[in-house]
Amino acid sequence: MKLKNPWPIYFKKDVETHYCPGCGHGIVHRLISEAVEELDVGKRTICVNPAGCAVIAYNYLNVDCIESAHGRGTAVATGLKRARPDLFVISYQGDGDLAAIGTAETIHSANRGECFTAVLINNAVYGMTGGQMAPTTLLSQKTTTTPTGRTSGNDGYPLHITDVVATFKGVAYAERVAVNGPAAVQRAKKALKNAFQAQIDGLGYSIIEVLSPCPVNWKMSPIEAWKWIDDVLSKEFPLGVLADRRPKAV
Amino acid sequence: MKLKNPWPIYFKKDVETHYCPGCGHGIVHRLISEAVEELDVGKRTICVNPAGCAVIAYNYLNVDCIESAHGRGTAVATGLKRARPDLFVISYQGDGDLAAIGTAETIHSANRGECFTAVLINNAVYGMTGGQMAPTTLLSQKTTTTPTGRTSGNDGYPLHITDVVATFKGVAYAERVAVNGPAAVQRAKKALKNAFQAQIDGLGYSIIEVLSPCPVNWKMSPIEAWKWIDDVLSKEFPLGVLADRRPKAV
Amino acid sequence: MIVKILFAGSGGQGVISMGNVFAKAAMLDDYYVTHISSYGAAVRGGTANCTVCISDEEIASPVASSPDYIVALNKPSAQSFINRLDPGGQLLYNSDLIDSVPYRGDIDLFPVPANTAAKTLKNDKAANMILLGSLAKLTNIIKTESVHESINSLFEGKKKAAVSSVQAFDYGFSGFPFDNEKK
Amino acid sequence: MIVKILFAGSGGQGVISMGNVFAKAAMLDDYYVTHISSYGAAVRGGTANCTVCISDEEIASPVASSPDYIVALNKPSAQSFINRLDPGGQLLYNSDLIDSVPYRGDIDLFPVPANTAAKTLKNDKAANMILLGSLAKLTNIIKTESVHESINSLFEGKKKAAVSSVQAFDYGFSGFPFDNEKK
Amino acid sequence: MNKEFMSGNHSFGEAAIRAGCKHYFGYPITPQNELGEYMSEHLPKAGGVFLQSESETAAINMVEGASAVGARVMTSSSSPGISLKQEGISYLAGLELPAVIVNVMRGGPGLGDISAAQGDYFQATRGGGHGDYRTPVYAPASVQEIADLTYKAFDTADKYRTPVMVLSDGLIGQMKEPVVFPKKIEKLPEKEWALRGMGSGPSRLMASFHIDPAVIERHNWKLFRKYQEIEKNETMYETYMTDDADIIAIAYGCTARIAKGAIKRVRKDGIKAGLIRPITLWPFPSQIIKDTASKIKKYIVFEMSTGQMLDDVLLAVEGRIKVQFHGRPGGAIPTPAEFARIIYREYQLESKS
Amino acid sequence: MNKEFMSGNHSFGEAAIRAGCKHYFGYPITPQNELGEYMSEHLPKAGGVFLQSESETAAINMVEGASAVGARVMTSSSSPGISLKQEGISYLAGLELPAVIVNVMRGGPGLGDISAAQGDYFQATRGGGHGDYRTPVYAPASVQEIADLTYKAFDTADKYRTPVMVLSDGLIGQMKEPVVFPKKIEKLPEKEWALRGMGSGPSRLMASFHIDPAVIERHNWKLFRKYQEIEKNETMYETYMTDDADIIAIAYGCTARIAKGAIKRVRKDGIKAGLIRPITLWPFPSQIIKDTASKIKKYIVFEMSTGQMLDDVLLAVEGRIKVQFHGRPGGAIPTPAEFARIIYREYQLESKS
Amino acid sequence: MSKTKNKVVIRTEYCKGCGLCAAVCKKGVLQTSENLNKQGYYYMEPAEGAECTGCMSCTLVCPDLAIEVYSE
Amino acid sequence: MSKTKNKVVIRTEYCKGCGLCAAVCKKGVLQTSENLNKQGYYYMEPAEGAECTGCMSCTLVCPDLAIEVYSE
Ligand SMILES: Cc1ncc(C[n+]2csc(CCOP(=O)(O)OP(=O)(O)O)c2C)c(N)n1
Ligand SMILES: Cc1ncc(C[n+]2csc(CCOP(=O)(O)OP(=O)(O)O)c2C)c(N)n1
Ligand code: SF4
Ligand code: SF4
Ligand code: SF4
Ligand code: SF4
Ligand code: SF4
Ligand code: SF4
Ligand SMILES: [Mg+2]
Ligand SMILES: [Mg+2]
Repeated sequence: MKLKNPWPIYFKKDVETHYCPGCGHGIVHRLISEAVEELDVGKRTICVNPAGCAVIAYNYLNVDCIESAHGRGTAVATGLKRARPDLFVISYQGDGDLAAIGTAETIHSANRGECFTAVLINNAVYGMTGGQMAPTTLLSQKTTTTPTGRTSGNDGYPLHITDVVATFKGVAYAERVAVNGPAAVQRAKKALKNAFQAQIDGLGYSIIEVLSPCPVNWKMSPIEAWKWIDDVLSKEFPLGVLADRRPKAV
Repeated sequence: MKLKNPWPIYFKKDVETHYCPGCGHGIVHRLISEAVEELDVGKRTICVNPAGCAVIAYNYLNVDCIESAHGRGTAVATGLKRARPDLFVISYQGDGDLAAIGTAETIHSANRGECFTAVLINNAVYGMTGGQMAPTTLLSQKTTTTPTGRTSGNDGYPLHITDVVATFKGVAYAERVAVNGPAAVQRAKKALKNAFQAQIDGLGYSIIEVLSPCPVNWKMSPIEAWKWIDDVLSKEFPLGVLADRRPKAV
Repeated sequence: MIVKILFAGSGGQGVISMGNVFAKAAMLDDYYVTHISSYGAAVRGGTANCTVCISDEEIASPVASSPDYIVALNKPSAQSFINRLDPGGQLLYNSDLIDSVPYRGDIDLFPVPANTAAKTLKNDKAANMILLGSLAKLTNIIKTESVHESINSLFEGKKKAAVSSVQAFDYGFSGFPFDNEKK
Repeated sequence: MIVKILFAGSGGQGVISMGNVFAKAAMLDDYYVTHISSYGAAVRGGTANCTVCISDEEIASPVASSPDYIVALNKPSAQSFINRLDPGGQLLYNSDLIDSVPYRGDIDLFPVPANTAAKTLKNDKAANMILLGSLAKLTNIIKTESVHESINSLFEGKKKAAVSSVQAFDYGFSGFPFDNEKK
Repeated sequence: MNKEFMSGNHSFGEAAIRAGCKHYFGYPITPQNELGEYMSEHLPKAGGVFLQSESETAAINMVEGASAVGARVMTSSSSPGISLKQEGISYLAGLELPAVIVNVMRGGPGLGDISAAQGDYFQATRGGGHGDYRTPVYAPASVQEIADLTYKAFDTADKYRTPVMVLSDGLIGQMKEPVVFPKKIEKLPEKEWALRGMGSGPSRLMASFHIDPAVIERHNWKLFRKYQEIEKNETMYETYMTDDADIIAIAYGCTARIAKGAIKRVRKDGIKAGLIRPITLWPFPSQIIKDTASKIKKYIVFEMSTGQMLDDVLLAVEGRIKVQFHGRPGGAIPTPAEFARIIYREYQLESKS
Repeated sequence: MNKEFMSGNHSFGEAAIRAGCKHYFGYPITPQNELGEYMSEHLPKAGGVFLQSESETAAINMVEGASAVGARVMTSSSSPGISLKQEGISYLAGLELPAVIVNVMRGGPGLGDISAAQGDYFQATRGGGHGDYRTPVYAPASVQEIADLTYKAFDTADKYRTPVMVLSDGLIGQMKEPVVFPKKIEKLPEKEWALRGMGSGPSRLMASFHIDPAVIERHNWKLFRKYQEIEKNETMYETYMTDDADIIAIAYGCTARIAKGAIKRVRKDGIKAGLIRPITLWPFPSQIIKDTASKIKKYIVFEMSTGQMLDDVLLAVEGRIKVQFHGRPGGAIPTPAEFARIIYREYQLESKS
Repeated sequence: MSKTKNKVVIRTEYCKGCGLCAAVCKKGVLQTSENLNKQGYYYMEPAEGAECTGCMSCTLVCPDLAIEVYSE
Repeated sequence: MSKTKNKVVIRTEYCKGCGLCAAVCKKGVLQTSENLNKQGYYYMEPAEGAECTGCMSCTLVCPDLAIEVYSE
């Protein structure tokens, strides 16, 4: 019999991930490794790893990796790409990382149209540090720092960072996807490939925001987490293409 | 004979400003002092002074003032207002201050709807430090760090920070004005008063962006600088109300 | 006197609570006591452990590289921690989830059929308190009343949970040592 | 030997260029030389000044709290800097813009009608170079050819400007000391 | 007197609230997350404000704002986050604004690890930001001391109008111990110097900037004199069995408790070892070191670093006697047995020589 | 050999370009703006990249990226901006990434002033960020030395895979002097360790993080040994008239040139004064101080601060002889006459005693 | 379709028992085992008798690359 | 209107000679003086004979609060 899903060559073999059961990070890692393989850029890929649950993504992704200080992934990616424009650069970041402490770097690298791809894992919490409020935490959502639920009065509103950068001319491609089901995963992969292709074509900044389950901090089962993405999270953060400045095919 | 323009009580007397001839900062200072007087909040005003040409605004504004680290005016203002919600707080900032190094603080204080007013002096350069590129510098504009003119490829596009924050629910009022002529100045004052009133009414964050001449760094006469605002700068940054979430009068 | 106990299991098994209850009871008995649990990336993937040190003088370090007692709630933890046990140390484990433990000749093994016991008590979540009762009996340093008080303060406001936890604790205490055929 | 010269005027008067040209000429004459100009908030509001130190040995500090020479291009600078001049120092000033200077008995005054001279040369912008010529004559330490070379390198590529600047410099040099009725 | 069983991180929070702290601005980072979490639950109940800032940088500048209007205010972080606060701390020092900054140190440099470490000693004690300033630094060695020193830190901050740091580490932050809290302060005296809007008076100003360096120089010397005053009044340390000691260990924070355990062990073998435990790291208790130097054979400095406090010890010792260093940097946690071994070894070396 | 007349700030730029630096990331701040401006004009012409970053924080992290792929890269700032870079510098040290960081110091703390100062010595020499690390620090005293040491800084950075700081100040940065530049490097050797995409090899990794503290501890000791190596090989200093000196001034950067001027003055009156000028601040030239200590009566430490390098001098002197300090903090610029007065005074005190 | 023979294999040591694969499998092929793996999870296993169609849904959603699907 | 008597006064030491007031004055009331003030600027002065209408345009745009307008 033939193996229908051969091991992605840019995913390390025989490592157990440290992620919690049902966590979205693992799925996105796999999609990235598949996409760089299919687009044949894996050998010249550098992935910037964030401070966040994905801090040791390098243990799983079988491409060159570099660690970034919390929030500075896009700055590191900028440095990489400016020094070696021939490389393929991914900045993998959490929502806290990219949209809180890294806000300035995100906004300005997008506005400059730096030619790399940001992958934003929006799990509506700070996973790594134990489930604190993230910029993307929903109103009323309970986290360890919003014990009675996020309120707009004290904590502000869920921040739509991808929508913000999507308005910038430097952004070639921006899409929001989810990974809570087979179809969603397929769409997510398509989106990643669109963004990666935009980078390969030198069109500028691209960003894929992924609504990603964090069952542990949401205090749900993995299945409930999927459902919550459909029923609640994606209502605040609707899926879809937010910017597409790729030249139209003729 | 009677003096038709009595000295604004919240402007210090008998001090020569350090600003260059024709600089917009002086006009905006005066408008602020007039507005706090007219709205009767001067005695409980704290103005956060930026690092920028207005670093010593406290030498001119006759209200309590505090210095902020470069770009952190809105963070300082947040601290002030959270500790003393009864005070009237203004964060006076340049475009470099508010939209480059202070981007994260700007975005998040606006998104939280912190109840103070940001006054953004957009002079399309870093005045204080000698005319380097600002986030608002126009494409092709020559500055001391874009000696051949800003290019989107290397430096990105003029950043419309006020438009960005205007999309946030926490923002009660946002308007872009100019101070290049008597009518513009009157409109600017009106805008400041709208924003201030929104703060007084506890409605949230308000921001007034002022297109402000910097003749020295634009290498123009003050009159030419006025004209450049009309002909060029305001084409990139159109004047007008960008957000108005004040409850409608009935 | 200093006694060092490591509690280990998987995330949802109430490992940290066991440590907390026991440590607080030691405090009520006026011992010096420390409690420290694993945190951060180490707890991704669902393992959890904590260390409690109880002493009649100041405790130098809350960390125990070689504890005197290990309480293991599932097999992976028994396997990964058993080698850290001090020679002459005692391993207390949930024999319903741990069919066998790696061989070490220099330690004592105390199987507790905690899940079975919990079923008997009609309280699925009580396995940890049953084990704690057994531990209290085995260590014999903390008054049972103190543990009761500690359990009650942990479940402050949740009376029913408190009562059934105390019951489970007592069951584990009085039943110890359990007869265990698997041993 | 060390000579310290302060050049002061308003923003557009070419004060910093004067200092640069003179300092670079000193370099060509193989002197040790430093040049430092005011910067930052101090230059808002349109004043400008710079200090040049020329010496035959290493220069300890480019700052001159009490310069030996002051070249003042407008009245406010003459007024604000005259008191810093070393006793026995020399004040060279644009007498077309400075009708009088505050009294100090211990210094020498050298008025130069630089604007009038510039008009004579039909070169409105030449006042600073005229003053520089006079300074070169007065100080008598730098070769005129070195100043010429320095001017040429300042205006590299702008031949016309270079030629007229050299001309202005020579005019100021040879005309010095100027007869000045206002004195 | 109510004994509670609490973690160091929670105790920071509870002690701060009891000291009258009503405002906390901070950003999560392991191993001190529980402090912010505690504040998020308890500060609003105490009529205060908990705000999770967008970054450590924002937090320290929010602290500036709240302190400027007279509030008792706290921020906390761990090593990388404290690095990000350095500019802001320098501003607080320059503006003479009181605030309490907690650093629950972890292994570095870089992202390092989340275990306990003591690699930020230099940064904490030498005014880690730019310019000439110092911040008093308290180094608790137990959960009880976290409570006591946090409480005290607020007083010191207000008394001298200065930011104060409490320098702890992941071990003490994460550890639970019995703790008795000081009484809650109900009303604090008003701060005359605070901004409050000019009201009926003249307008006030808080700025560290000045165009004229002479003004800044005067300000620096003023700060310097203040720091001398703090050195005179606020130095704290503990000694343990130093009276008859031949060899003295010097250690702070969790390293000191481990060293104390080691000393108990070696004392059982008749080895005359003692301990000096600096409780304030700045001001550093140099005098007690100078005083004991003549009576003993050797100091051993224990740190969870490659040697930072060591400099302060050497500065105090001035070459009079030998100083041995034993360090475990980067998050490695030493054991009493390990320290005891070192003491044995050094003791034997001394006996031989 | 082409002598040019250039400012210190421009010389930083030109020297860097000649040293093969192709990438500059930085944010404006007085008194070092001219450095970035120079780069914006000249780097693109040299086939490089000038990028004005959105902040100092962003800049230092861009440096990380460019350095990681093997580029020679520079960033620069002044005191407050350098504070903001501390986290990033700690990462560079942890990741062992070479980079040259220029600090043109100004008066602090806080916003301070834009005059020259030396208040960032501690921050520069003690690894101002979190964790155990050091960065070599070069302290130029002239525009010529800015050129030479910047050039050298790139070599040192690459040789030891470490960030290197050039610590200057507003006076030397703004000052113009004649300067002769080193030859332009046309081709640099490849960096084996750099990331470049895995290509046909295995994937590579650059990270300072590890879950296991034992790994970080090993890494810390590895760094420590590297720093010992640097201390052994890279210490630089200048002595001036120390051979027959009774009294020696110790000063660096612009303070050293002022001190040299003062020594020339007092020598005319027969006062046997000399100068030790540390050129590397870390590693600090302790040995020459130890060597001279026995031959002279006193050291005088001159700094434009309230006393920071002073600690390193005291650590070297170990109490053997007296050390007098004279400081001018916060941007005040001392004069040779002032320093000469101090030398006279101290000399007389010594003669009397 | 039903003629194609497919087989699903769980890499049990890598499985975290999240159950997502089972949730998406329309054929009910996957079920939770009674045993823990070394990581401490009740891993998945193919239910006896249930027929895998090789639709690959499970592999798409498995966060831990713990599923291999074979076909002839 | 023309009956109202208005007067414009320049606080000359504060004026920076930017010329904006003159640019907005429809009546050509303001002109540059031949003298420098202490700050070093050619300050503004009311031209002789020109009649100020008291429209206040100049005061609105003066960045240095250097203009006073009086009316009866
Ligand atoms: C400067 C700094 N501040 C804070 C942290 C602690 N920290 C690590 S990851 C993280 C947030 C993680 O949240 P997110 O970015 O949403 O990623 P997730 O873990 O949810 O995937 C924080 C606050 C740090 N490492 N460095
Ligand atoms: C941390 C830090 N970085 C840089 C500076 C230097 N600096 C002071 S003001 C300024 C920019 C001024 O530009 P802008 O904010 O636009 O104000 P403007 O002067 O144009 O009014 C800069 C870069 C500083 N003081 N602190
Ligand atoms: S905490 Fe959340 S995001 Fe982090 S590994 Fe667990 S499930 Fe995934
Ligand atoms: S530089 Fe520009 S903004 Fe600054 S004072 Fe001068 S004109 Fe105004
Ligand atoms: S491939 Fe399809 S049918 Fe087979 S186990 Fe997976 S989901 Fe079920
Ligand atoms: S989806 Fe993967 S990890 Fe989850 S239960 Fe199925 S096989 Fe196991
Ligand atoms: S008030 Fe009107 S008319 Fe009078 S000077 Fe001013 S602008 Fe001219
Ligand atoms: S607008 Fe004001 S500063 Fe400008 S010229 Fe007129 S009076 Fe003078
Ligand atoms: Mg997240
Ligand atoms: Mg600006």
